[in-house]
Amino acid sequence: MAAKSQLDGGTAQALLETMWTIRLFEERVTELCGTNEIPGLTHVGIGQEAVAAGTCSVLRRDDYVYGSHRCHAPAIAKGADLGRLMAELAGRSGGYCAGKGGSMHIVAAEVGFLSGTGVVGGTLPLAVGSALVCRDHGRGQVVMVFFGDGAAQAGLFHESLNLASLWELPVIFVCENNGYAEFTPLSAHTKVERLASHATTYAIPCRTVDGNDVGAVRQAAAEAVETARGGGGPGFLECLTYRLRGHYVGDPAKYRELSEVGEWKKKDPLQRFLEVVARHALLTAEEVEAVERQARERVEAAAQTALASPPPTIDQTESHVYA
Amino acid sequence: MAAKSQLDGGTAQALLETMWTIRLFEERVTELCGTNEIPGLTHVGIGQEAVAAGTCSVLRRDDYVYGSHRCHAPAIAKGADLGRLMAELAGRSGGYCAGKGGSMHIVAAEVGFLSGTGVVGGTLPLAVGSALVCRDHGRGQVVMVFFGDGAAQAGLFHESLNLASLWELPVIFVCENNGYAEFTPLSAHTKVERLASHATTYAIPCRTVDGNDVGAVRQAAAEAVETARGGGGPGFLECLTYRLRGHYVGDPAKYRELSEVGEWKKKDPLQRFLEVVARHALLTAEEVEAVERQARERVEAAAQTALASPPPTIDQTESHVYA
Amino acid sequence: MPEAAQRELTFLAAITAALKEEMARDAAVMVLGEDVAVGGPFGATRGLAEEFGTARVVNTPISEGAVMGVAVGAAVLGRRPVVEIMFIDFITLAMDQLVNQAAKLHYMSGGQLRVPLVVRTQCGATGSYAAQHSQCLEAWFLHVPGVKVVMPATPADARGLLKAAIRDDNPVLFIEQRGLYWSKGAVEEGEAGIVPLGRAAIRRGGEDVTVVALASMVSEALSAAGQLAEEGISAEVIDPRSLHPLDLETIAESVKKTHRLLIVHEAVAQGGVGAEVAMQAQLAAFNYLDAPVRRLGAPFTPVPYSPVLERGYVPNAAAIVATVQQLMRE
Amino acid sequence: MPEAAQRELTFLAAITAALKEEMARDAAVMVLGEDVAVGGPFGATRGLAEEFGTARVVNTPISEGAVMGVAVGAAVLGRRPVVEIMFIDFITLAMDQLVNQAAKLHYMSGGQLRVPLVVRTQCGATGSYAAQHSQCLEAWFLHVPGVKVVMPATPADARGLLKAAIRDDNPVLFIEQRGLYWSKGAVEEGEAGIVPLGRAAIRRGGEDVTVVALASMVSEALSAAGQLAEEGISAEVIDPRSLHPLDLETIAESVKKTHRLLIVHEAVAQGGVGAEVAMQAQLAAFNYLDAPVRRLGAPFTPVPYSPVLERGYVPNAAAIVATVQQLMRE
Ligand SMILES: Cc1ncc(C[n+]2csc(CCOP(=O)(O)OP(=O)(O)O)c2C)c(N)n1
Ligand SMILES: Cc1ncc(C[n+]2csc(CCOP(=O)(O)OP(=O)(O)O)c2C)c(N)n1
Ligand SMILES: [Mg+2]
Ligand SMILES: [Mg+2]
Repeated sequence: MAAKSQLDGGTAQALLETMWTIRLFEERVTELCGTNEIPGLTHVGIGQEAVAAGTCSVLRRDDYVYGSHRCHAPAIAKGADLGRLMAELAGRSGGYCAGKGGSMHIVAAEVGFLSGTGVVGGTLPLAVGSALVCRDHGRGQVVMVFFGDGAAQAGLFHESLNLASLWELPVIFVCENNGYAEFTPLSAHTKVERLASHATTYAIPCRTVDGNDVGAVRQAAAEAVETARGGGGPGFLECLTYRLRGHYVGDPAKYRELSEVGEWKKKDPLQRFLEVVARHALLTAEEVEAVERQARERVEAAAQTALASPPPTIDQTESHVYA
Repeated sequence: MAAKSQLDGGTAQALLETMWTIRLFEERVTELCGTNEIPGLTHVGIGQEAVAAGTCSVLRRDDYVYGSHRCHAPAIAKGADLGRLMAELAGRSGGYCAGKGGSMHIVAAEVGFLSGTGVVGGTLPLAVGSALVCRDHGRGQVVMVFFGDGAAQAGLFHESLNLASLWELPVIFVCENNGYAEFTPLSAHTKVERLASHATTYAIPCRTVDGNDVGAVRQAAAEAVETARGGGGPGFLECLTYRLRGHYVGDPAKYRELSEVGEWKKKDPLQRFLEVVARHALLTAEEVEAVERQARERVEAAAQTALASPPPTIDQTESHVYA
Repeated sequence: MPEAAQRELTFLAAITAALKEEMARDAAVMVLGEDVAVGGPFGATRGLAEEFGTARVVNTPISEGAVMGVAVGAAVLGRRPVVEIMFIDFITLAMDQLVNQAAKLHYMSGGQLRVPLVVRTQCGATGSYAAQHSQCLEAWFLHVPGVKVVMPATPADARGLLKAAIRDDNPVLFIEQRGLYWSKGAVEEGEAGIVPLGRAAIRRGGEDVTVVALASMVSEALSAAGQLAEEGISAEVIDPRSLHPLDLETIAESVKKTHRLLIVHEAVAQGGVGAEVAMQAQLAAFNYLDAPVRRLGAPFTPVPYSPVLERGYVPNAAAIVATVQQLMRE
Repeated sequence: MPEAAQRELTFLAAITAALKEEMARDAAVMVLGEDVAVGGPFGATRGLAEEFGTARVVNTPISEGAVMGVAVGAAVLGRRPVVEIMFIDFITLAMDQLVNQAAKLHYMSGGQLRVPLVVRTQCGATGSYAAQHSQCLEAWFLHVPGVKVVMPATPADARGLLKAAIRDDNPVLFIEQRGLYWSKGAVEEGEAGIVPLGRAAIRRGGEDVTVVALASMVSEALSAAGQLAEEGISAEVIDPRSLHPLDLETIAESVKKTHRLLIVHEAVAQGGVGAEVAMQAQLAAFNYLDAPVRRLGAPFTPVPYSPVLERGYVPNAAAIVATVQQLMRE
């Protein structure tokens, strides 16, 4: 855990808020999947909240973020409206994408969340391209892109790292290394144990951090973002984490030992951060409770907003094909 | 230069033969391009002969080789028939591919040259797949694949390295690093100066060698091949070399300083090897002369064979689409 | 000849059966793909690794491009790889290796190399998988000389065509429509059940109009034909099963009898297989046609996520009925 | 209005001119591709880096997939990238980013994002570039909602359509046929020369048969029309110029007049644009057709290397004449 000095009460509160919001949001999503209010292929990242919360906490509103297929967390951490997000997952007209995108294709342009992707690795080059524009804007904007350990075996990943390095672009690659791609462990996908070593090959400054330690994530992200903002080029963060649930909502995840899941439950990033907050008295018990309660209320309100939003009408099918 | 002890007279003669054959073959090809007897997009590797000659000299007949778009040299070094090769370049019916393939698509299956490619990086995964079969055959066969420095920025390159490493396959990646991809230097394509460092990331044993020193190339290849044959997995060889001619036959190559070309002319691998042969008295002057003369004769005979071969007939167009 | 044994199988189980049988029959057959050794996301390869080992049932990283190439490199040395591309949407990452290498190596080598390769993949808009997990892209591959394209509609054909595809000496793209996976049907066992590529099946005989339907559209067409029969319109339903080679003869014969043709597929109409079948059919039977050839496909849009939109997006029996009614008036 | 100035330009020079003009007009326009800053292999981008700097004329490594994605990521933030894919054969490496990202982002985002992107590439079998440097793949992209497809046949259209494509707010695939690069023609200057996407050009009026020809086939069709005129057959030659959107109206009007239609392209016939145009045209003008719609394309094979085979492979005026003669007898 980062030293207490790194975190003041305000920051702790913000991080806790984000983490609670993501956690409760995704638990609510899981419920709504169960009742078929949310259709489709939905990937939640319960257990991985510290990554999005920590990294995005150092971003400005005019920075940009791209996600993977597991993209609710970074969208929320970047400030997406929960109601419009939930409505999108429920395929409603009030969703960010008017019900046309869905869980893997969240776009919340108003807050700079530029998109998730259904294709593993698919947003990596987009992030590089957006970073090229940010560099030219000269306003210190940066782009952050999230992807899993499984994406690091895709050609697009390597091409994207090379381009970012070559052109010295303000893009931060955030690898959410949760040790699995679908049903198989990382060791079945590559002999490369530290995915950050790919960045080293391209001379991209990189750090591997405990991805369940929100303070550590935040600190590492802060360094990378500072470098990128200052024109120092790309950064790479490998966050070691774990998804406590299945690959998609509904996946019984029998391919993992219960003991393994149990070990990681003990490292639940939210619980760990709550302990840190208590240990260092960053917030009072009342404050902590209020954060959770408010998050719960906001998530519930979002669910209500979503379910109150009408589904799109058939005549919407053919709009937005061409601009 | 590898110590004299590494090379006996027989080996020296074989290496010299291969290098002279490649050099004279490609000079003849260049002439035939000039007179339009050879059409199309033809890439010669004059100045790079030591790479194919050195590496392939340690292969067995039942090993396999894949080339890049610049693939005459490895085909010759693997033992392809010069007449059928030249006939293919001239688009004749007697060519290896019956005139359907051309310079970038040489296949000489009888000697295990499995194909070049028009797509940069295109044969890398094929080599991995063939190595998978070799591994399962259990006869110690290996696969060697040639590619340029420009291919090392292609996604397929990285995916292929990862697969070879993961599955511990008997494939040797031979990077002909001639410092240019078409008209731009390597530095415009990547910040990675030593392409062999990509192999390091995947824990693939690698060596960067003077690619104009046929003895050094041979020795490094011998080590990699021995490891692969013994079940020790893939190898990677980065051969630093230079093409003394343009990117394709007809390219005036104005993008390079004359001084640079001049420097490399001094390092001409054939001349350097001739000096080594003389210095260490590996062959007599007569023997050396005979090698050149015979190579010249064989190339000339090949050209005659090629030009005597009739073009394919139109009714051949639709054969060999499906097996 | 003894009567062939039959089993009731789901489409998915029929796929698994075909893979098992061919792997048992021929040691050259192998399976590669993401998570195939643990059955894949839909269970199509379940049990194979246990039976044939992980040297023949190979899990791969998420590297569709190189994995396709690996299969090609194995095929030219005599293997018969069956590569799984989890969703056809991801074949976009392997187009170079499939189109430039697999499809062309036999030709470019003047016949020296063969590429006996099957690419299994699934497609279709169902379950709100959204725009990048729902496409139907079979039409692209009709335009790629060197590749064969197969799209079964029944469990029996799933097994029979997959076995034929595996034994074929060419790259065969074998497209499974996800919506069919849990449909059931009688499947003949043994060699008798093999379905040669290039032969259409007449699913229902009829006199007034020919409906050529692909994959999941076959059952929609059959239910449309049932409704149309009540109106006195007799529709013949043809399932081409393989798109290349295409059994034009069966289609043309039918059109010569019915004088009207509708082609139905889930893929967007524009640039789809319907256009190609229409082209060939009107050429073969122009003088018999009493009306223009019609086609029915998805609208020209990416696949929408929302269930409401998705349902409206995929052609169905009602749309087929309406189109046939229109066609009959022409 | 003053008469627009005209210059005689090669097709290539017209491309360069369009790029220069649009880059000068709009600072958002940028060019990316392999060796573009040194002009590229055919010189299409020559002089741009000198004029606009290497921040706007960006050399890229050999990473077609990621470079396509980079362009998309720049486009969504307001740039107007023109990406060069050196040979359309290599677009196979960028299909995911083009088809799954560029084409769908506007839709998937419910209109939040726009992707004003031009993909310039060249195609065609000429000069024995062989099977992986010669394909014509335009048909694939007609099947991709969200993408527009343009294929100019003249220097004037090369300039006029490229300018329109760059100003379009959608991904436009701009396909140049290599064989046309050194052909010359009059090119109007200024804004007047802009050619809106979706409007066909009637290259020669005629009464007896409509020939729709793409790109380099336009001049073949014109020379065929000349020969046919001597036999008393009057052929109308239509150049659709843009394939999506397609100017069906102009084609259908012509067919209603001539009652016969032939579509000619260099791409292999099966699964090609000809099928789609035929489908749409027979639907629009069925009652006017006196003969089946015919198409002429390359045979269903990879592109052969040998000049003899390559020459025989590409459709030409003689083949057009023969097909029209056949069509007139039907
Ligand atoms: C190109 C591509 N191949 C395969 C898939 C199917 N798929 C979806 S998620 C996934 C695993 C991704 O693993 P990782 O990148 O580690 O992300 P995680 O799911 O662990 O967050 C796979 C294989 C896909 N969506 N895209
Ligand atoms: C995928 C792909 N992109 C672009 C090209 C065009 N091209 C042909 S050779 C070449 C440069 C290759 O450089 P390198 O790999 O270093 O090989 P070299 O030519 O130096 O031998 C390029 C860009 C191609 N053939 N394939
Ligand atoms: Mg993972
Ligand atoms: Mg090079």
